[in-house]
Amino acid sequence: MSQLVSVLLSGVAYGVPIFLVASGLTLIYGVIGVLNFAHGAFFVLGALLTASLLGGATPSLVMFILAVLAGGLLAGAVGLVTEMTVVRRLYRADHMTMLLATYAVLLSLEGASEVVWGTDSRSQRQPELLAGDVRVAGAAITMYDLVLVVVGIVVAVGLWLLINRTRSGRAVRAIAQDATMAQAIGINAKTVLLLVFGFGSLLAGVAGALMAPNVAISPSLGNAFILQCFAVVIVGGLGSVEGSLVASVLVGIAETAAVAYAPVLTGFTFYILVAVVLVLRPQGLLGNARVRRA
Amino acid sequence: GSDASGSDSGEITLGVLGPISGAQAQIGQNQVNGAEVAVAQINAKGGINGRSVKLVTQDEGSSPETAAAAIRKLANDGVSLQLGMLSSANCLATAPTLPRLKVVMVDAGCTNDGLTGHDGKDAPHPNFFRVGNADTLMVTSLAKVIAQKFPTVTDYDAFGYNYVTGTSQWKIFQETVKENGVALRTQKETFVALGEQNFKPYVQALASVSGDPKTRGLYLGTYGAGTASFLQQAQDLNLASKYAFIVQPGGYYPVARTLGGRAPEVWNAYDYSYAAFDSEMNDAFVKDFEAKTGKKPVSWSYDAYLAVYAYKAAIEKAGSADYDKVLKALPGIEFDSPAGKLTINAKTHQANTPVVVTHSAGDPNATETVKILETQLVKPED
Amino acid sequence: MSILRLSDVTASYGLAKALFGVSLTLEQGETVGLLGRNGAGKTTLLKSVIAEPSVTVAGEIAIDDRALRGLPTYRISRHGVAWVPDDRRVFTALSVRENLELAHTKNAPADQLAKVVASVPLVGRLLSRRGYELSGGEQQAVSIARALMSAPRFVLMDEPTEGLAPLIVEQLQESIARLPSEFGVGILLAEQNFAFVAALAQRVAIVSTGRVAWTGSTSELENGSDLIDRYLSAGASQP
Amino acid sequence: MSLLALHGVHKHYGGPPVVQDVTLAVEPGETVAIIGPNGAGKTTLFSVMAGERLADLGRVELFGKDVTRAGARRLAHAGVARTFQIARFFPSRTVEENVTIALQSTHRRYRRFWAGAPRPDDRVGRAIDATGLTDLRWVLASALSQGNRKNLEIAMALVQQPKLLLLDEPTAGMGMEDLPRTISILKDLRQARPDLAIVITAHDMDVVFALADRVVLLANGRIAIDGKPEEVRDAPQTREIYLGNSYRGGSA
Amino acid sequence: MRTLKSPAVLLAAKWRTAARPPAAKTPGRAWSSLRPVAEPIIFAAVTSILYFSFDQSLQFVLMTGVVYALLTASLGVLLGWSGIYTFGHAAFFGIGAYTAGLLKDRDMSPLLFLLAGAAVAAVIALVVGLLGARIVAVEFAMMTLIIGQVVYLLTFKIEGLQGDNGIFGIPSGTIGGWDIATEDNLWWYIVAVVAVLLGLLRRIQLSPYGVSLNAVRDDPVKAAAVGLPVRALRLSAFVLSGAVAGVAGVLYAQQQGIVTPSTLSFTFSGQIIIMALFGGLYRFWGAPIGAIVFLLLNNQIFGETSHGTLILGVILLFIVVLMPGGILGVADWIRDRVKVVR
Ligand SMILES: Nc1ncnc2c1ncn2[C@@H]1O[C@H](COP(=O)(O)OP(=O)(O)OP(=O)(O)O)[C@@H](O)[C@H]1O
Ligand SMILES: Nc1ncnc2c1ncn2[C@@H]1O[C@H](COP(=O)(O)OP(=O)(O)OP(=O)(O)O)[C@@H](O)[C@H]1O
Ligand SMILES: [Mg+2]
Ligand SMILES: [Mg+2]
Repeated sequence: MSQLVSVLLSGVAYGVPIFLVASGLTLIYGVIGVLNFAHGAFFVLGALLTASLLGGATPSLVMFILAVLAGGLLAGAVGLVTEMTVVRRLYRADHMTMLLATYAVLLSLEGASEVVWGTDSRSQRQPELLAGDVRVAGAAITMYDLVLVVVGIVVAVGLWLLINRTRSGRAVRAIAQDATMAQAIGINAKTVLLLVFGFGSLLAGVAGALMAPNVAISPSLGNAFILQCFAVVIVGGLGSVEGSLVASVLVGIAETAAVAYAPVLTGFTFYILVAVVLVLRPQGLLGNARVRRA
Repeated sequence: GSDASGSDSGEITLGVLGPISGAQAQIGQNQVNGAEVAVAQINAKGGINGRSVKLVTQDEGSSPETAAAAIRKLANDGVSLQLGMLSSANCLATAPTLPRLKVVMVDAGCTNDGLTGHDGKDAPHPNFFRVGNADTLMVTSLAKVIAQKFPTVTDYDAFGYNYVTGTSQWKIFQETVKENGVALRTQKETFVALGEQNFKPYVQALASVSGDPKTRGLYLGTYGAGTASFLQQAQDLNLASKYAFIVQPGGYYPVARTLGGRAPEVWNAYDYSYAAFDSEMNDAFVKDFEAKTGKKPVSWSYDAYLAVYAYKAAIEKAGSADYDKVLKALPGIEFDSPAGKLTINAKTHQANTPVVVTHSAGDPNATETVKILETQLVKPED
Repeated sequence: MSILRLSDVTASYGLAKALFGVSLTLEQGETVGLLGRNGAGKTTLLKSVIAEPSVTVAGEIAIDDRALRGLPTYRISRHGVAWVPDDRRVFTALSVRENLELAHTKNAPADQLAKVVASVPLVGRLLSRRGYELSGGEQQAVSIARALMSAPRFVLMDEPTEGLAPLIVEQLQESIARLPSEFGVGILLAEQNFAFVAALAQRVAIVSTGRVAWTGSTSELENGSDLIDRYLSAGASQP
Repeated sequence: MSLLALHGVHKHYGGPPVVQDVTLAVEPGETVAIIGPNGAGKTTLFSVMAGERLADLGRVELFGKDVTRAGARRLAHAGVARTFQIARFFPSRTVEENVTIALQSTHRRYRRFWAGAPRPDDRVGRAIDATGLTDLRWVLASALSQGNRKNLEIAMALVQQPKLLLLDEPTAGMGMEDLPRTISILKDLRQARPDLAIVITAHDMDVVFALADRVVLLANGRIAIDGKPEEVRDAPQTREIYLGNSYRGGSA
Repeated sequence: MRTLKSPAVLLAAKWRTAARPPAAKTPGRAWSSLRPVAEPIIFAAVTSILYFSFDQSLQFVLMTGVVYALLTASLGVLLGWSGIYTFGHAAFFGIGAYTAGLLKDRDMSPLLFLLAGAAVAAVIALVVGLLGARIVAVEFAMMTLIIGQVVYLLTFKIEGLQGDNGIFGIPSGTIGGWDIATEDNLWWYIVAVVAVLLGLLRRIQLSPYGVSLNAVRDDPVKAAAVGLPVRALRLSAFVLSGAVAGVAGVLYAQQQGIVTPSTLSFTFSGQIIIMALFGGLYRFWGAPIGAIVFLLLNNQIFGETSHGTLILGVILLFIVVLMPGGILGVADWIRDRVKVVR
């Protein structure tokens, strides 16, 4: 029983941060349909800036929050510039061209961070308040993971409300489908797309900043996460924030369950899960095939 | 042609290869810096046979194909004396082509056993030499020391990246520990995909195992950023306290430096620790390296440094920097190193440098925030 | 009273020209029919006004002497121009109500939705449907209703009756007929349904191979039967 | 034996059925027009008849053979050609190539990966000429105007020499030039191929009366009336739910 | 919906013929049957001229580039002709290469190696294609990515594949006494195989079958309605592409003498896409040209500088933004302008 609790708990602790990292991607890909390869670079940017601002030392909670925000803002700002200089020109091109463009952005940002921060990895410590672990039903979970889970859920709910319950959310969905028609009913598609891209990048930056205390931070860190992010967004279903969240948690639980019950499968559960979901439900867990067909 | 280093006068050019871009760039940069320090020292003392030495750098890249192109590029530019390289796959791919390209390689990074004459066999590649240690030697040395120091630790968990060198090292480690009289039992064994950075479930699984910390050891088969990430994620669950020790083959020092004073105590084995050698040459190496980069040298800098000195000895002996003369001179050559005189075995093409088993831990107040608690040299018994 | 004026408008798709120097005016409160053979350039003309991105436009397009050309589509829309495209373009991911509400701008009265639903046939019972659930004709109705949500000054209608059942066309005709008088809307009505145009438009412009070949009042067209032969039916050879 | 027979066909899209209990037979040589208000289920019924969507309940027979689960491709090979309400075609190919593909796809030539580039033959040229696309032959299909897209679709259907032709509002958006021509193409076709059956929907009663031997009024997914064109036209129900007052007997 | 925007839309935006008077015959029909022969010959000739004017190192890069040209051409079958998205193309290349690796001790003709690689890759492509028969668009790409990653991870799990060290010592062999191990002979062997296969692919692309693939790409629903077997066409394209990628993999193994897991990593899959796009995906020769140019460029950038990533990224950015149709897209653009001027 306690093992089951532990599996579920650490599954969630593993999965939700993936969602957090993928959240910006969910927004940008799921909602405006741009497969953003550069997402990993925005993520890393957030982590690098936070770590270099705090210099690796144990910060106070306030300092930490400020640094996280700064990381998010930097990524967001770079995202805005990227949209204005590159992405904007290619909305009318196809998926693959956009992929190439964002890949180029990824390389450029990774290269630029190498120039600015060097290739050495660095580490960052969370505030003392958030250190240590807590016990839930006999299973241990680190305090910081708990914080990430909470933040992840808040982001998920917030994004869901934003997309489904606000006028701008509707505008974004309309633009995603048909930008010209959206403009023809008075929506400033250009600005909305800019803001969405910027906000998605900001989310990536914040996620990177929040993940900083968990990993060794170097310009190539993004590679370790990008695959899972893509998978989570697509397996969750196009445009579905809640789908991404569910997919992330499933990924987490599958892997922790494998560690506990089927060690041969460790490292493979993720792939198995994705393949099974896609074969059984090609449109993704909560995706809507009919929306896509139109 | 091989004119640049071939003639008997003028500058001698050595080529250094390493992954100077991409995920491994940090290591490649260390190699280049090590070689550059050696070259600067040699030139300051009047060069080799009165000729000054020049170093050209080439990016090894991340695949055999880029490495092959890089070696050819240098060869084209007339640089037939090359050193460096990091990835064993790249070395394995290119070593057979060296004679055709008229290139000599003194490897300072690839650790695959099969690259030089293993177990007293003949060298498989006539133009390939190595001044760093091979995998097996490092792990067996580490295992011996650990078995001696901790005879009562019998229950091992292993965690690491899933790659051939990594998993075979873990096998050798277990065998050697057993050979040294410890009844080793393997408990949890997890090997994850290379490059993974998110280790939460595995850390959590390790942390949930109960047992007497005095009898438990953790074998860590990750490297680079992976090790740093693992240790960071392990920290809040206090994983280190569940084990008598953590042991890791490979270079821990740069990782510990990354962790900025919070690195747990780890036993590791590699070619070098700046604190392990008490020699004039080592002092000079450390001093010059620090002056150049602001950091202490690490194993990869050391190996590349050795490679340059091996070339120096060979060229001096050959009296020429010509490709064929140097190639003839290298087998059996004896050269100076911070560890004393080393020899490239004529038969195996391997120069074994003492394995440095280091026990170190993070300490915010120590040099570079890493405190070297203990080092032990294991001399190769060749 | 505003006026939408096109003078010497040339439009092309990439390198291919589709309009050659078209001039046309439309006053608020007026309905002008656009007739022409398939492929004549009616759609292109409407697209030029709304700055649809696939067409490149040269020449002058202005509302009350304020130039529209060069403005992005959304600005043109905010100047009071609405568009019913020939391919409907209902937002499938949104419900019909959301489709309509999204087009509701500040300029329009708060109860615009109710007004539009009351006047455009069919949409009333579709409000809770999702865009992808609509039949062809239902999409057409939603597209028309959506264009009216912003209380526009000018509406560009591209074959609004296409795909609608006769009863609905009849009702639509009534509601469009009310637009100019009750709401002062100017309508540019591209149609193949001659009767529909004849019933609604005061003036007619005939487009033929990218040019406005003839303009005049509806009655003139109905009487001048050779016009129809020349420009609309298969009768005579093309100019 | 009927050419096409539907028995108790139901179809829904997750909600309530939009086609309910439709039983309908089409004989060789017959032209049946399906009319009905917007959203009555005409297009849905078409997609069931063409195999694009499979019926939830009921049976579809072609020449007496059960084809309920056959799918679009097999039906096409069995001689069913259809057009879509919103024209569909291959936008990256020219008009001629579109028609050539339609011709070859049922002739199994598409499998010939060793053969040279597909060559349009006379049939392609005839179909293009018949639909008035001669001048636009080398134009990319994506560049066609709305009306010409319809023409292209008809050309693609014609060239397949079908036994059953399903036309979903083929004339919507066609002007005074194209509409009469389309009607006469279809009339000629029937003359030339007396076994051909056509099922057509149109909201334009002129088209319906010009072509149909039989008219079916569909309302809320059910067949309300099935009879001679005049019968259906004059039925009060038709006028009430579909025609309204505007239509004053086009044939008069 | 943007996510469904097919390559066709891109083509349409760049439409070639205005409503200009009809030509009497389709332009260049006679030429089109010669293309599958003439074009590969030109390809082989041009690359050979380059080869013999290059230094050793560039020769090596060019040789790899020609192998990649075949690989990217096989990707073109999917992305370009059929509108099938894939992120896992490296897997088939790697499978071909590993097939050669596992057979390295067999004493057989290099051509048999090619056949074996093609066969194994084709069979696996068939299995993957069947598994993903219902999946389309980016979801299919995701599935190929996942399969690719699994194959990649298996090289570490399966003992005989020797993990990160890879299988080395793969011979190039002799064909009828002609030793292809020397560099120049290896060049002739590789360029001949690649040119022949490119010619074959070109022929297939221009065939009725190739045109049918375009139809499926443009509108699968309409394609089914006119009687095309949409799934079978997709599947066959996937198998064809996999088999050709497998051959490219064998060539690679023969050229490099080693095969490592990096040949089937997803980063490499990404790179293949980049190379193909770089040349222009929607023209047959775009992908192969892209591969060669990209590799040469890449080699020039990643040399002594440690800012290679940055420079490459910026160059790519300029290329995408200024010429989204790739190298051949620019060629088209220029040709169109010239035509108008005339
Ligand atoms: N996207 C496009 N690219 C290139 N040419 C186009 C494009 N769309 C239309 N054309 C061409 O422009 C001309 C005018 O087309 P337009 O759509 O304006 O005609 P229309 O009068 O609306 O016809 P219809 O009544 O059939 O809708 C035609 O010759 C058409 O082929
Ligand atoms: N994909 C779909 N998902 C859900 N509902 C649908 C879908 N397509 C159509 N419907 C609904 O099914 C009903 C029948 O639609 P259908 O398209 O068959 O009507 P129709 O008779 O062809 O109408 P029209 O004359 O407007 O073309 C309509 O109420 C429509 O809203
Ligand atoms: Mg039109
Ligand atoms: Mg319909």
